[in-house]
Amino acid sequence: MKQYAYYPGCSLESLGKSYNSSAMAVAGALDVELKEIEDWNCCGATAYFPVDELLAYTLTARNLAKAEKTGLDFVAPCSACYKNAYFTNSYLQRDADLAEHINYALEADNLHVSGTSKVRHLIEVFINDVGLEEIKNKVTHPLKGLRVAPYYGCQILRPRKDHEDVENPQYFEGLLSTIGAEPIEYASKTRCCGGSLIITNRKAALDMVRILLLDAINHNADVIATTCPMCNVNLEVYQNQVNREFGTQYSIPVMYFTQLMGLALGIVPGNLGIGKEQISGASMLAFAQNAKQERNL
Amino acid sequence: MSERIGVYICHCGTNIAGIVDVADVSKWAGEKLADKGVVVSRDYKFMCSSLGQELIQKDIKEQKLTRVVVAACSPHLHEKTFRNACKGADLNPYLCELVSIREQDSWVHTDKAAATVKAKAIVSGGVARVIHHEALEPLRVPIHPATLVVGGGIAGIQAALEIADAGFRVYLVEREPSIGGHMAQFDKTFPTLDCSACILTPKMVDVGNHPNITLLTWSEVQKVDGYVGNFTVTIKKKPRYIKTEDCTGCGICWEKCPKKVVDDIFEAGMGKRKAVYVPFPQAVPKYPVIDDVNCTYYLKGTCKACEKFCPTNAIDFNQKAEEITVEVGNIILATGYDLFDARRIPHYGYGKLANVFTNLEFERICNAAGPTGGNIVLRDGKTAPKTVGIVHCVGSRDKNYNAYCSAICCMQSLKFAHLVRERTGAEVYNFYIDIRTPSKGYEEFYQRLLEEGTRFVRGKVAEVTNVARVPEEEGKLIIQVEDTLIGKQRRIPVDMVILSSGMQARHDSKDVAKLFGISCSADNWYIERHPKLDPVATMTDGIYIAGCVQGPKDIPASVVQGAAAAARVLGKIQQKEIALEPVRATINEDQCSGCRICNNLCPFNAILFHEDKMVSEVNLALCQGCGTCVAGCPAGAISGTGFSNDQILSQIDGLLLLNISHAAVPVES
Amino acid sequence: MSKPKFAMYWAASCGGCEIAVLNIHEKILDVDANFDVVFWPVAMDAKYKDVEAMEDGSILLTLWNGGIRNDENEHIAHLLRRKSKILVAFGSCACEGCIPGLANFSPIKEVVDTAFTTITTDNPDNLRPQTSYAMPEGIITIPTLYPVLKTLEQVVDVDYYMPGCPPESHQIAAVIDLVVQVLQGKAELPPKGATIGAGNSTVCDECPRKRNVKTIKEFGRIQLMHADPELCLLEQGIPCNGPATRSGCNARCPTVGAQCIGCYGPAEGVVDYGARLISAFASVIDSNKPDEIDKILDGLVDPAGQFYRFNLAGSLLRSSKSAQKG
Amino acid sequence: MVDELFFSHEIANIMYASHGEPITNCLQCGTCSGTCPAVEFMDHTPRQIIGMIRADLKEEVMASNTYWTCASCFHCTVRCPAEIDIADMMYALKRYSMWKGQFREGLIGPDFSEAFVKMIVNSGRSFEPLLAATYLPKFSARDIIQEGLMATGLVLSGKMPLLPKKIKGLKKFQQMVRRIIPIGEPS
Amino acid sequence: MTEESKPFEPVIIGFTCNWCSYRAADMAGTARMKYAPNIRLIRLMCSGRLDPTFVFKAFAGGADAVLISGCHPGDCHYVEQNYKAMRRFHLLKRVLVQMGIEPGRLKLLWASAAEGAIFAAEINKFTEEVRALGPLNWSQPGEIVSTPIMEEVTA
Repeated sequence: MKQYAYYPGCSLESLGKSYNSSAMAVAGALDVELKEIEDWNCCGATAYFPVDELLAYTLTARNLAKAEKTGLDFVAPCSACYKNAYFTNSYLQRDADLAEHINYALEADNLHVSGTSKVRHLIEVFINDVGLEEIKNKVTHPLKGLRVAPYYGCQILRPRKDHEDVENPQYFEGLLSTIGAEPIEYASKTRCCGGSLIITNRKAALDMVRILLLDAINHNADVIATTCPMCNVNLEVYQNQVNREFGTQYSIPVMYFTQLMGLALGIVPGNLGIGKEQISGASMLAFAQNAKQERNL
Repeated sequence: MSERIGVYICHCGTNIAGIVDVADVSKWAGEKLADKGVVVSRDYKFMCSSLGQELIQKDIKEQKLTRVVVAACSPHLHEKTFRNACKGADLNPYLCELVSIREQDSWVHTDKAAATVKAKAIVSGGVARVIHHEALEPLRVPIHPATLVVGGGIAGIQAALEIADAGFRVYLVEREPSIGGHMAQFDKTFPTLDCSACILTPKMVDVGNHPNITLLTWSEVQKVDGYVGNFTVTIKKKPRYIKTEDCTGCGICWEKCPKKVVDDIFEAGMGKRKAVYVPFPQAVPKYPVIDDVNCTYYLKGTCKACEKFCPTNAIDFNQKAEEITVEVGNIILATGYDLFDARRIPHYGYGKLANVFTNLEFERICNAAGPTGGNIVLRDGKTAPKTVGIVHCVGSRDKNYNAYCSAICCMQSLKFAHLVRERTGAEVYNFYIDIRTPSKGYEEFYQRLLEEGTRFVRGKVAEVTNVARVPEEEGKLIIQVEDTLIGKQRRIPVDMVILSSGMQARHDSKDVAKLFGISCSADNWYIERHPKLDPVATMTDGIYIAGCVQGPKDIPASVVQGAAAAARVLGKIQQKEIALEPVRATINEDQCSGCRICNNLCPFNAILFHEDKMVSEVNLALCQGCGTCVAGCPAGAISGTGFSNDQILSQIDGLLLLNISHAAVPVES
Repeated sequence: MSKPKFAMYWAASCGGCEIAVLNIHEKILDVDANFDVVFWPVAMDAKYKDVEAMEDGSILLTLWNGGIRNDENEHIAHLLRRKSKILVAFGSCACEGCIPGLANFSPIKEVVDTAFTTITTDNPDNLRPQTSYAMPEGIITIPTLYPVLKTLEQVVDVDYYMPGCPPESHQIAAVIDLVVQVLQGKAELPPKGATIGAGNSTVCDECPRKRNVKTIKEFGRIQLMHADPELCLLEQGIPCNGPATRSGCNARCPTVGAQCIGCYGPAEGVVDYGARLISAFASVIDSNKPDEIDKILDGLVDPAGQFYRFNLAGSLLRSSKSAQKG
Repeated sequence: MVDELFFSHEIANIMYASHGEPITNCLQCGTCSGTCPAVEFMDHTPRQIIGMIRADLKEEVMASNTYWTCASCFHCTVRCPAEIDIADMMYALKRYSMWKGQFREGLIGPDFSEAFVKMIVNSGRSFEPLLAATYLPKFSARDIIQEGLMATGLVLSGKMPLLPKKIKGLKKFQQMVRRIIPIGEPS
Repeated sequence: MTEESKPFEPVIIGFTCNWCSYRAADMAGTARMKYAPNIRLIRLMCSGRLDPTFVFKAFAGGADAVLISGCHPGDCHYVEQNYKAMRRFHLLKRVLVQMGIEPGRLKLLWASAAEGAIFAAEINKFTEEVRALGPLNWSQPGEIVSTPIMEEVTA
């Protein structure tokens, strides 16, 4: 049983509840234990840096410090949290001066951070640690013929040149084919959804959402799969507003990759938080069902 | 016997005297270093001037000097000058030491007191060192009159012809089946727009027919031994499976060959060739090559169509690779460049979006002999584009890929723009960061393009996409870019995109550099001896570079370098023999215990071990004088002329002003 | 006519040199036959004042073994220099400091403390020797230790050097033969400052082991590995000082399967013994990657000790910083 | 004596932990602005902002909405041929303008950030509804209704909790924060 | 200026190779870049000529620090000899530490002929680092090693 220091992040307690439940369910099904970091705090998304950089790093560092204690990898399901943690961690390793400042502050909470724990995104844990082979073996309801637009979003990838191809990654596609779905190739998969602007610059954000929906729909996707609660909310909840703003009639379901995995693994929709979405993912269930029938025949 | 040393401090106008108190230094040397053997110490405005040199020569004669120390500029500038001065006064030139108090002192320091002290230290170091100098004679080695030219592109061709015409043997080695290089693939050449083939082919033919040129195509250099004037080069001739002595190049074999193969090399993947082929009709030599990776006979064991139809039985399926060795005195490397792989920039869509082309692909499209017979059409092979976008600086001037400017892309892109307009009348957009047209007639060409109405958008293209946001973008390639001159992001729909991929060093340039013992820059271009004053020589005597192997450049520049390298080589050949710095290592046989530590310290294989006597020995001809073995010998049995332990250890003492009596130090107040 | 005078003195050293001299068996008789032994504390009773009473330069040959550790050593060194025509630095201690010289790694206090406090010493009251002590009979003194040990040539002018810890008996015999022949006018003395009783090359010259071009992937300790009995030890990663150590011992240690530890000191003309080994060993390390190189070097425990076991006092640096501070 | 700092230096100074190249390396090639997904909502393109900073046009930069329109997606940073961390620079500009208290009227960003941080400092966690107070006033009536409808939708679907959470070790947490900046005194 | 207030001026011996680092120094000169006057250069043909003896000699002779410089790895004029210098440097450093000489007093610097600016900057950096370490004055009890050279002109 693989164990990880799990950092859900604030959104997974509110807007991203279904992400959290589906993540937990899927992890369980794959013998992955996500041990929630005790008494974690908000990582600050993108709203701290404008105020104080050092504070921003420190807040993330507090969570990292707690993870380091456990000696487990730090795993975040939210791309924004993940990016903050990833940067903070790598800067901690490179910049002794920064580390010193941060640790001075952390002393107040009897904590110390050294940047030793690995920071990882949930999807990458499933793909690399569990492995596609293993997942394939556990799939009971392959989502045959379901055309999924894998939406990476920006925060999960950037700006790490040392890592996988940031302009044209492929691992999400790999995961989707593993669960029997049909990933579509579309250019906007790493384009920003405007999550951080949705409050502060509504117009801009809606336009960015529009372009993503348009690209996905032009490639006749049945559903958009996301790896981040921010993206998910932006793409789903704001579809109406996009339609009103630009006179479009978009209505495409948006699901967390964990929800699709869950279905393929035969987990009951309820445990995946399916049914709570604004744009019904019922069609997904249908696919899972068909798959099941086919098997039974 | 103690030496009689003359010390000469140069003012170099105010260059040195402005910071260093030269008078004080020379006075100090005269007093404090007297016990080291200093008998004269002078300072003078310009030591390197004829008067300055005469001053030294006079002292050598009258004061019976046995050693000379000049404190002036860097040895790299005037060491020879002062050595010759000594020689002129019948003092062995190697008994002179030039120490730098300009580059290493007055030019880099501001504190006069400190600079003066440092000058004293440097002089005292020089004095301490020069005592241990020995009279040396430069090594003289004969130069073999033949030359090896590696690479049959335009630079190599030019170099080969120059030398051959002067009446000396040239071995021209080319990796591909034919010479011609990249230039043979081009259609027109900027800015004059004359046809590339028309000007190149005659030169290729000359090479093919030249009595002094031994042409070795489909061959690669395996090994290089020896040193300037006396290289022994091992060359591997890959099997052509053609008896070249019988082949007439009639072409029946490739007519009859049933196997079509995509030509990635010459046609840049745009066209096909047969399994037995000549890369292009004007190929030199005219003999084809059988491509044993794709030939049906080698795959299935049957076919041999070529053999059946060959009128002169020139096909030989059993031919094997052979190795030949040649003796040459000098080597010219003209191995050219590789094209930057546009796939590395996924957001430019090359390889994913059909109608995104590379510059080399486009050259082939334009070429009347090319896959489309010179019709500028889209990937489908028929549709002519109505709008074309040309993207500059692809992979160039970009720290994510190649930080340098590829020099030719601007003019090449302008050329493309002109050809497109001329032949299709299409709308053409050039997307550039800066237009660079520095050579003769280039700026005029740019003006001409502006007059022709080509559109120029200043901005590095952000991405090429097919995601349409508005109806007019449907089915087009959209080029997204900031038009920096108006400060707006623009999305420009086009039918065809041409990527001006930059040049980069050959993928194997590092290995080749190692093979020939020269050095590469960080970008793997070969380093010239001096960027301005010695652009075609390398740090390794007898090895020269020409063309793009030294860095991105256009055809005229490559030709110039080819000719320049040839001139340098001819100069060397005329000298018949060359003098080498007598900085060499020698092993004292009595002290050598044959422990063999030194044996693999020498990259030039100059150290040989005699099993019988159980001692190692240095081959003076191969030794380059780096001194690594001298420093490495545990028994201290290896000594190095010019940089002996005594010389350096004494110089350290000198620099640290050791054993200089306190009392006598002049106290100024 | 009276026989030429011979002296031998034992300064800071273990006494092995004295034994080595006796080890030349019947040759010792030649000494007696040809020399009048005037001063040899270990062999006969003699007093400093007797020596002081002698005429300057009246002793023909003095073999001095041991380094200069205290003021008594130095005093006698000057005394014997004055009285002797030929002063020979005899054995590694006198030539280059040898094992006593290893104390130059540590402050003198540390050295004394180690000597008087560690468990091997029974010193319940934790006493320290006093250089002078008043007793009813009067004040008694013992020599004062110097902060660092010096070699003989660092305090007086030396005529010849005879390396080895101790010098090989056959070499001693050879030297005695030579001197005797000189006395009989049958031979010439070597030039002043020469090293006698040893070869010009290094141990490898006399070592029977097979050797190839060297590359070292890993250093190991001989006791922890099964060394090939035929092959050069260094090639097997065993830090053998042979390549840098003066020949003359018939490669005693490598021949019997132990690595050379360098008692014969540097070869002819070498300025710093350790530097030669540092340079040689490092040069043949088989890596160009800094971290990999460091990993390989980790196999060399205590490099300074490895390279300067016999030569520290005679090296360019002579002693560690802490030792100089005293 | 200390030379008076140029604006460009000030910005460089507050890009504390950024490991990108300094903006003096900018080629003005426009890759950033060609890439930026929000550029059409900016007064000046990112490239222009860099140019303006280098020209020390402080007032103009402060008055621009560009950096408040940055979505922090870092695509510019990824593509910049001069390896300048442009997204980080945008953060730096935000900080600078917050610090100087000079930014364009009617922007939501500054208040939002401030409020966000206050909230975190007070509870250790973020909680959307609380934030609404900071930006709704700046919304048009139409937007406010929108927002209301959406919020209720979210609450009904159980996606949005009604009460904020607090972390347990809040005291120490706040001490920690105060060791860095004296803002957001616990209420 | 009184003795006390006078800052410690380290003496640094620098070894350069003929092809890269010495030319870098030349370039720093021709470009009139300024750096600390504390370093005194010795030109070797190659960093591979660097014999540890030279380094010991310099320290024993009163140098406060030693700089070893050569071509960048892979750019050696003699193909690969600078790697040998690197290997020696690593072992030498270990020995110096055992002798009580701070590792900061020995520096290995790669500089190409084009890197005059880097060369100058590194020398300044090194000089300051050594200044911070203070004088080494490596002397055997009872013997004067180095002449106090600053006095000569300033006294």
